[in-house]
Amino acid sequence: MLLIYDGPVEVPSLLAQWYDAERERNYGAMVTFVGTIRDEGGIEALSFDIYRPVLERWFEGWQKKLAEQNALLAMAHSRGDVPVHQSSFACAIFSPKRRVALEMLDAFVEDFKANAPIWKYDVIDGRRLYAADRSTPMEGSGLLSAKE
Amino acid sequence: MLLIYDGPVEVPSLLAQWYDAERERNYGAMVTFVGTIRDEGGIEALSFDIYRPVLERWFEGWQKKLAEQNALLAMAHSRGDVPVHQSSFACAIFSPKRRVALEMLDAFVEDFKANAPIWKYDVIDGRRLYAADRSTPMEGSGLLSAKE
Amino acid sequence: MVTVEFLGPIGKEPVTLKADSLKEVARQLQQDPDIAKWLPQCAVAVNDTLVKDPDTPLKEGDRVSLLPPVCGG
Amino acid sequence: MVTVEFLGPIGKEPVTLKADSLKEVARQLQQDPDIAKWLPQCAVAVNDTLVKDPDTPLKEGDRVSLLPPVCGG
Repeated sequence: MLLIYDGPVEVPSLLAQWYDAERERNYGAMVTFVGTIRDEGGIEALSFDIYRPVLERWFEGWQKKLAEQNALLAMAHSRGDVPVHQSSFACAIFSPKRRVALEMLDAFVEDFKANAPIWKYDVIDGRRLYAADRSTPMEGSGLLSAKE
Repeated sequence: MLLIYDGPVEVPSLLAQWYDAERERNYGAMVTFVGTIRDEGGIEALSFDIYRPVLERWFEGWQKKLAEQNALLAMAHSRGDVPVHQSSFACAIFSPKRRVALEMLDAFVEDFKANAPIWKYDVIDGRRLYAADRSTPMEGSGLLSAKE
Repeated sequence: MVTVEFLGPIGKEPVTLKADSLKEVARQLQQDPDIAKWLPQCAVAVNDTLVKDPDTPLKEGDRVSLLPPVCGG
Repeated sequence: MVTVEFLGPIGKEPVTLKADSLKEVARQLQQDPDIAKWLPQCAVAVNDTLVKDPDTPLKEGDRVSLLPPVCGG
């Protein structure tokens, strides 16, 4: 399940919903990661652009990878502005095995950071500034920069 | 924070409580692990004994270890019976850095399994049977078995 | 003709080009300095599938997307 | 005198022993086959602090706890 929120992710209700939906399905282990906007660099908020078609393909690839290990993935992310001390990202992995859950959470979050098509902006004095210094070129970048 | 529940851990309200308590404290990353009783081996429930004084010292050691990395730890565990498809264990780690959060969650949960003074019993036909085959001797076991 | 769109912070309107391969798209985009500076750091999708091969052929109506450096979460 | 308590599944009432070290506790517990079988797998706490040294001295009133194999979660 991939959810896009306009604005902050409502973490408590979302985690409750994910937990309740899977509680009877014999998974044994649930792990979650939640990202909350830190008050730093004088920002009021962070803001996000998402390119949904590529995000969905990337997400489906992870769902498939996890399904091969009998594990289940859910994720939510914000689009637009998320004020300081509110959350922009949450994910959960359910697995019958705790090692799978812990290892896949780490791998999923790191790949999310490196390859999910989401762009971050600092919001300072109402202006939206691309967070270039914290951004990572996606796998395979530079394809169009080679000269003949 | 270490919470002991008599019976199942109330996961949605607990995660909400932990999230809300720390949301404004600039942690950035929250990770959680939840353990839910799997329906297997014909059990009705699992049941737990806890030796609280040693559990508290073990937990304080982890709190200190995490505090050195500016991270925060919360944990809850059940005592007594927890029916199938209810949860017996939850923990959360808050950190300004996602790598610390992810690595410490893994390390904490593994050490919890190996060294937290908690004993598990299968409940089958109302009888409580020690889960010897799934249990691990704590670090330093065997101290009293050496002959002079 | 193919359409090229510029995602996220690149902040350019889509353009339409005559090109039968990504290499030809690359050659044309490299002419525009505002776009050229992004190219070393951009991933590329054709019709929303990421591609790795600059020799990927294009056909009439294909949509090429440029994805600059990301930072979700 | 020291008190020895048996935690979790060992299922024995506490006993009181005359002993001035863990080694002496070990020697006495090894006499009881029902307890002896648990000893290779038990960790030991003195007054709720885990100890690793069988030469740990004991004083009047100390409490020794035997912790058999664990499985939380």
